[in-house]
Amino acid sequence: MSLNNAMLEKYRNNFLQEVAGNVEQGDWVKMCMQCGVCAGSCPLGDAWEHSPQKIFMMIRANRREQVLSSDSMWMCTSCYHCVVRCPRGLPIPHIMHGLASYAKRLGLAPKSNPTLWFAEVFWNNMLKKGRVNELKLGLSLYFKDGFASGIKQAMAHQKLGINMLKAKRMAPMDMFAGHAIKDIFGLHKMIRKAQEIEAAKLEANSK
Amino acid sequence: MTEVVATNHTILVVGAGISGITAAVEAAETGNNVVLVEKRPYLGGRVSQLYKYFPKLCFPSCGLEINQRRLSAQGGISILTMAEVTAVSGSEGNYSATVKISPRFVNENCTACGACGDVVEAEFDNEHNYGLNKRKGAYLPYNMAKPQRYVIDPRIIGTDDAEKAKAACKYAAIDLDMQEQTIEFKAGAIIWATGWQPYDANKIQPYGYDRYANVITSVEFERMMDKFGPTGGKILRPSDNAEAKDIAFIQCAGSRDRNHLKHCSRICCMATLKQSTYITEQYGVDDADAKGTIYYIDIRSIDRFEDFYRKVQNDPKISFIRSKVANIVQDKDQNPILNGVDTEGYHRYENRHDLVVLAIGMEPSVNKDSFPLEIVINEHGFIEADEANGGIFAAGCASDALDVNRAVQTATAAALRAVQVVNRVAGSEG
Amino acid sequence: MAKFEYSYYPGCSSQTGASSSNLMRSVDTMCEELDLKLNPIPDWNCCSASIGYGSGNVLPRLSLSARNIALSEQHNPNQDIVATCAACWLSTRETAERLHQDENMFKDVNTALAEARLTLTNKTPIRHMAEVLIEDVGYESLARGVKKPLQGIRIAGYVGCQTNRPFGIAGESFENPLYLDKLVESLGGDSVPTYEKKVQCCGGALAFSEPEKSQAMIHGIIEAAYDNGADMIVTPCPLCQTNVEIYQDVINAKFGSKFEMPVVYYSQLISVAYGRNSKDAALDGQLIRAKKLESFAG
Amino acid sequence: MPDYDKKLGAYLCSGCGIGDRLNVSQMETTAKRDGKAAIVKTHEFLCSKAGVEMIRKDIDAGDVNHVIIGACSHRSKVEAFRFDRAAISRANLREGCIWIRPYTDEAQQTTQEMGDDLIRMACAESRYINIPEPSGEQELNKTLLVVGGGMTGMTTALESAKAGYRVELVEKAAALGGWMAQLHKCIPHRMPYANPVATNIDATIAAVNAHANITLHLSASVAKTEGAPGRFKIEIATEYGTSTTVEVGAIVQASGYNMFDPNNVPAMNHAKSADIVTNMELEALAKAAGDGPIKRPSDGREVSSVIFVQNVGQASEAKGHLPYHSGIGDLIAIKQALYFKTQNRGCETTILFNHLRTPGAAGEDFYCSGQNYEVTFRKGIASEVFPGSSLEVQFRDMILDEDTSQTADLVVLDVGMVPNSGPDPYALPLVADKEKGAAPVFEVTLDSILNLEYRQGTDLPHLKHGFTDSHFICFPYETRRSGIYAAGPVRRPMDIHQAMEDATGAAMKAIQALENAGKGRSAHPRSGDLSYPLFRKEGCTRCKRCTVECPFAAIDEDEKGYPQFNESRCRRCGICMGACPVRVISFDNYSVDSIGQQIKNVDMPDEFDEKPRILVLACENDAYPALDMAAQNGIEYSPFARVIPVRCLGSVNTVWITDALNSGYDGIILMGCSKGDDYQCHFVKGSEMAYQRMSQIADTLQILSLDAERVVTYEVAITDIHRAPRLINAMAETIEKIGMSPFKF
Repeated sequence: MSLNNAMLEKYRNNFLQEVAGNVEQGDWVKMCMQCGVCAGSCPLGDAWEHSPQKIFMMIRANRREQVLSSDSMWMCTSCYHCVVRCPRGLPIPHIMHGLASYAKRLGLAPKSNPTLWFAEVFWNNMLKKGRVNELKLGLSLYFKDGFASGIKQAMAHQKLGINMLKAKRMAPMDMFAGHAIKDIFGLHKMIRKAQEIEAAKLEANSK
Repeated sequence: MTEVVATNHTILVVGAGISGITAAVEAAETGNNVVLVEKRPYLGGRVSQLYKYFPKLCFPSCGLEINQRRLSAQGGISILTMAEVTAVSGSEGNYSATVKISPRFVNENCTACGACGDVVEAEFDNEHNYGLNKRKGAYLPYNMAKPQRYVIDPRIIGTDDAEKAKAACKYAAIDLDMQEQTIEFKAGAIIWATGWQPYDANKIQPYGYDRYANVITSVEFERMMDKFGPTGGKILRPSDNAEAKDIAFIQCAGSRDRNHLKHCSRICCMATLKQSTYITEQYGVDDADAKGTIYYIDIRSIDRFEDFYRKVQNDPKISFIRSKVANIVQDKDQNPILNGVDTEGYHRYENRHDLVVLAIGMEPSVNKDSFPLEIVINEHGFIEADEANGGIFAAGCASDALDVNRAVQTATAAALRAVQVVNRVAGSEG
Repeated sequence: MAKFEYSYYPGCSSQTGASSSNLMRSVDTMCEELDLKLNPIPDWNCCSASIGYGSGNVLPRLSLSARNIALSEQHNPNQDIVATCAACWLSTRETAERLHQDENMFKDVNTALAEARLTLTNKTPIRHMAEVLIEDVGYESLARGVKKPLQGIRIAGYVGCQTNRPFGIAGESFENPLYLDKLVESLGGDSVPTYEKKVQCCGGALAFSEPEKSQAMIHGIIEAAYDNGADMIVTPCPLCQTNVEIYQDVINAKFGSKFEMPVVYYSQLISVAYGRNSKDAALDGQLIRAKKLESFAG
Repeated sequence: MPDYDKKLGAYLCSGCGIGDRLNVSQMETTAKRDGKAAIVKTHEFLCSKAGVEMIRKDIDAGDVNHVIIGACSHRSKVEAFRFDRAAISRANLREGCIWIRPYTDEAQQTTQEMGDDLIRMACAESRYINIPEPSGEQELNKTLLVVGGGMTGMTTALESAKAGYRVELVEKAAALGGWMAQLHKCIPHRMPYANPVATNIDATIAAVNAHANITLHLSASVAKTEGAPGRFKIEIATEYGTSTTVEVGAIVQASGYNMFDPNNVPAMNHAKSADIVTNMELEALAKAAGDGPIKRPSDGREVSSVIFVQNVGQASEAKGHLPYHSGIGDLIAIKQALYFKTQNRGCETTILFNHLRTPGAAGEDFYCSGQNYEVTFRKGIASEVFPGSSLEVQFRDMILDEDTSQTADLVVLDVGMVPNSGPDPYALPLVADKEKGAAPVFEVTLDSILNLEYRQGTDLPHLKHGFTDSHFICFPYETRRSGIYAAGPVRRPMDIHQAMEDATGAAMKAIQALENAGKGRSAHPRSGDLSYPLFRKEGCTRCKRCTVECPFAAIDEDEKGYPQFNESRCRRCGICMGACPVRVISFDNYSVDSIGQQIKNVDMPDEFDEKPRILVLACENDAYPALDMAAQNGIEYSPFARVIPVRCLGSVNTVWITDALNSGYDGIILMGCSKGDDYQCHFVKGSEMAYQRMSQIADTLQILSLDAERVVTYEVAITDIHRAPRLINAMAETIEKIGMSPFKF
């Protein structure tokens, strides 16, 4: 049975408890008093569909599908305006991130969300050598919608690229080498272990 | 040299705001001996700085006049102003209090004729008006000040101003050599009625009280309405003294907020509803530009106050937005612009107003860390009723965030608790 | 023996050839001048910044930062970790604090670290370079060392997000921090304390995935700097610096503006004010030349 | 009426500029010649120790027993000029004269005339008042009657007993405890405000039973209440027909409240399902469950989901609903939600609130505690509850902005408190011919609680919505029935904690009332006044105006219909005196003459002098202080005004007006407090009465063929510091327009 179904079964119609039990910092959701200060503080407020405060209300109202499939959480840019203003001290960005990655794990996250996609590219890029390879990161982003549009993108940003190269803030050699950490083996083992532990926890929770 | 006649039948009342005064008169009118200690040079506390009371929209000075008369009519009350209790020792039925009295530099001879005020030049922030204007270095705190005696600001002592004031007084009322003095006396029971202070608005950074001239606090707004206040009873923008007509009220400014006061201050909802009526009072019903917007989380209009809430809801000039304002910025003309979201259906707003009034939170004036005696004070800073407090009883906002009515209630109750103690003492002495 | 010594976490973007290599270069110069010794954490790894959540989830993400702290504890014992990148500082400090609050998480992290033959005691303070300047060096002594006061340069302090929230620098306001202005003044420059966009988000993490939204915010940030008559913007954050500087052409094209607003690091200002040349101050790393600053650097 | 020969001593102060501005020796002569003062002395600083000593010597020597102080306002230097064993009159030469006049040569003469008149008036007053003495009617009775054995009543009893007073406690039911005894637990009122706490009701009941000072009357009610503070006679009748009579000094009414009937809101379908319960009904379920799971009434199944519908029929103008809000329903809902949560964390509890009313430190913490237990708070307005095995609540979610519904095993309705007060004596206007308490306008029990044998009905007057009257800001315990105080939810909706606080306060007031009744001292606001209404029966026409118009129902009628004054019920406002058409009512220190003679003793210039005289009768509580403060701020008004402070505008007898007009005053201004719903009159009805009476003055004016503008009445607040002088000046202008009064001789 899929993790999603397992969770559905376990928590029946109590999404609040599901969030509290499985989402990063999700236990805080219950403490929201719907003042809306987070919604008003978010720099991307008019870009997204549901404000954090509204998402918290939806969670309590058991709008599971609606919440997890929303792209709103993916809009969080981690500016932390909401955190420092929240009268109840909710760690809102972490809850947003938590909801996003939980949705991704359950396979409910919006498929074509650019941030979700970028997050993946970034993570893989970073993990490969233990440090980010900005050049590859940038290029892979250009080519995200296929080769043709990639070239277009690249041309559009050509001037920018050249400027960066001139300013020694971009290194062509990174295409082949790039910075790397020595104990990449250990790093990968560590990450794998961490992922195992987390997966096991989630699995256990779903029982 | 101030002297106080007190025994362990005496009831000491600390703080002479509405709660302290009430506790004092109720105890005294029942035949008890009372010492009333007030930090300010005059009685009345916060209510003396209010323009109107909700929900009757009547004037605090009206009740204060009666209460001050009741105080004078009683032989049994000794009043100490500019005085602070610095130490308390002993136990229920047998306390000994140490009181520090700061020099007023003006003695009982003062007839409040005002001659000294006329000649003094130095000016200082007017505390009674929360510093919105200046007062002289020799001054009568306000019209109804009791005792009706001038005060010499210690900052002019040693200057020509002080000498001028002394010279101007025909009644040898000014004594520039007056010293701070400390007296000690007995008391059987103590009523702690030190009241509250407005939460420091500078700490509410998103609202920019420290940066934007046209963001003021609710207590300052009260002073503006007073014909003898800093603006002569006009609602003016501090930035340009222009009439403020489009006024925003921000609720829970410093209350219900872990970053500030965790507790709900209870009075702010009603206080704001009351203040919203000032707009019509000032500009009349026909002035289309005059309007108020109330930004709130919950309107806590308890019991009969609901009638008043309804009255304001029916006022076409007043609108309500369910929202904790996220932050304030100001435009080039120093108009505050409020950003936030109306949570009823999620509507973003970016509203410009002439003036913003912060419904400022109520912080207990109980010195949690250096209370003169071991006593139960909760995490919010309020004194809790507890056996362990012995013969010390809280009244008014030292016990909870309260409106005037409930403050008077607790003060009257505290008076009886104190009377119980001194009666027990009397009884045991046979 | 240097005046102060720290365990240094430079972060990916500060490496040679990376988008904020100019930050690292100017920081090195600055530290030379201020006699601060930075001992890089050997074999440090990426913190995964504020986008790591998307694929990294909680434990792997925290492990990344935990590894850096553990390495620091092992190789630079008893030294505060100092970061120059807002995101690096934030993730590392957040990790430290989360692991203080959550014992199970702390255990799990150590289990993961064991795979890399590391253990974390988590006793190390995680600090930002700006804190070092304000708390350890101090404005006064900073001012004392100035050889070329930046007279006549009007510099808007753009603090951005993550250097400022949720932890803040030296207990200053989240809404209206003034430390960059004090810094500018200690260097003899003209500050713009009323610069109202100083804490506006630049879209940081979304610069790549949601460029329009991010660029709209950047537009406002630069416009406000012009409105306040600023000659240049100073920032402590590499992501802010890059975002606000490099897209100005794109933004001009989109908004029809004529922006050419230099965006520099505090470390560059200090290097110049302390008499170092453009190269040492990494001014050659600007896409938009900070001419006024160069004129001081000679 | 004490008989002694009056020895008037007039003491003038030349300080504060009085000496510079006024010819004091001339005023001395005035005091001697016109004022008939035996002793006249001037001091350059009368309020100084020396000055006061000078006066006290004469009093102690027996040379003076009536003192006239010609100095500052009645409100200034009160402590300095307080002499026992002497009648005090004051001529307000400072605030009332020199401070409101310009210091110019032109103004000198009129200012002097003002000063001389003030001396004449003060002396006249002094000649016509007496030193008040207690009537000897009073008794000290240190027993209280407490009506109601709920938490409020028991607290009143215990706190009074603790202070050393005896209590007769009357409870309608067979046992003590009231609603409190039906509660499972209480809202916490001590830190931490996290969980419901035990009621400890048994301990309280035990304490009441155990206390030697408390006498219990269970299954009993008050059949009759006669008398007055200090000497109430109470007939207590039991269900079993027995009855006892007790004598008490004061009364506290703690008759509590009833629950609102949810069937007044049909959409809630309370009657249609056993599983739709009121918050009070849930207490019974919780009590029955002990600390085990709460069961559904319908099928005894454990409740696994519950919805609390808040504000049922509250704060609503719809017919049969409560226009006010009980204020504590949300705290109760949180408490009750925790009944479920603490017992079964998985139980789904939803509270549909509108404005979450959880004020104060306790309230907000308790709200957080509820959230912490995962109680779901939804800002939602319920429109209907559908009965069924699974109940459905239809509501509008205000945050998600949608109409939606939710199902639950149990629905709890937040119904409000309805005060259990007696019939309002003033539900219908009182008329002179006798009529008992009429049907109240608000649906409360019609049974009388106190059965007062008072002329003005059987019970405490209401203020609004059936709650007993109270000046509910500065003086919450004011009830318009001296020595009888309301406490607890009968006064206003409140929770247990506040009710206990209120009970203790009411006990204080009751104790104070009986102590002062024992000494013949008046209660607030004229605290300590020893005077009382004196009445000349021969002259009385039995018109009953006094018995009807007394705001405090202090006056009854004997079988012949003559007024019966009850000194200790009286507040000394003088409204009866103002009401009396034949002027047979007076006080030792305040009478038709003591004011009338002041009016007459003003020196009246003849018509061609172009010096009008304006009589200002100003309420001593508000208007007079306003004029004082105007003076303090150098605001001037007409030198032709002669201001006399009155205890209350309601004490103004129309004869003063007609006399004044006859003796040639050109204009008369009456200044009282604001009236109506938000009245500010300290005697509640005084200013309203004055307005009524003055409306009739118009006829008198016609008879005398005088213009109506010559007599005006204003509502003046204590803050009308600029306005009050303007009103006086306006009258001066009016007179200039319409000319001087023809009635000058």
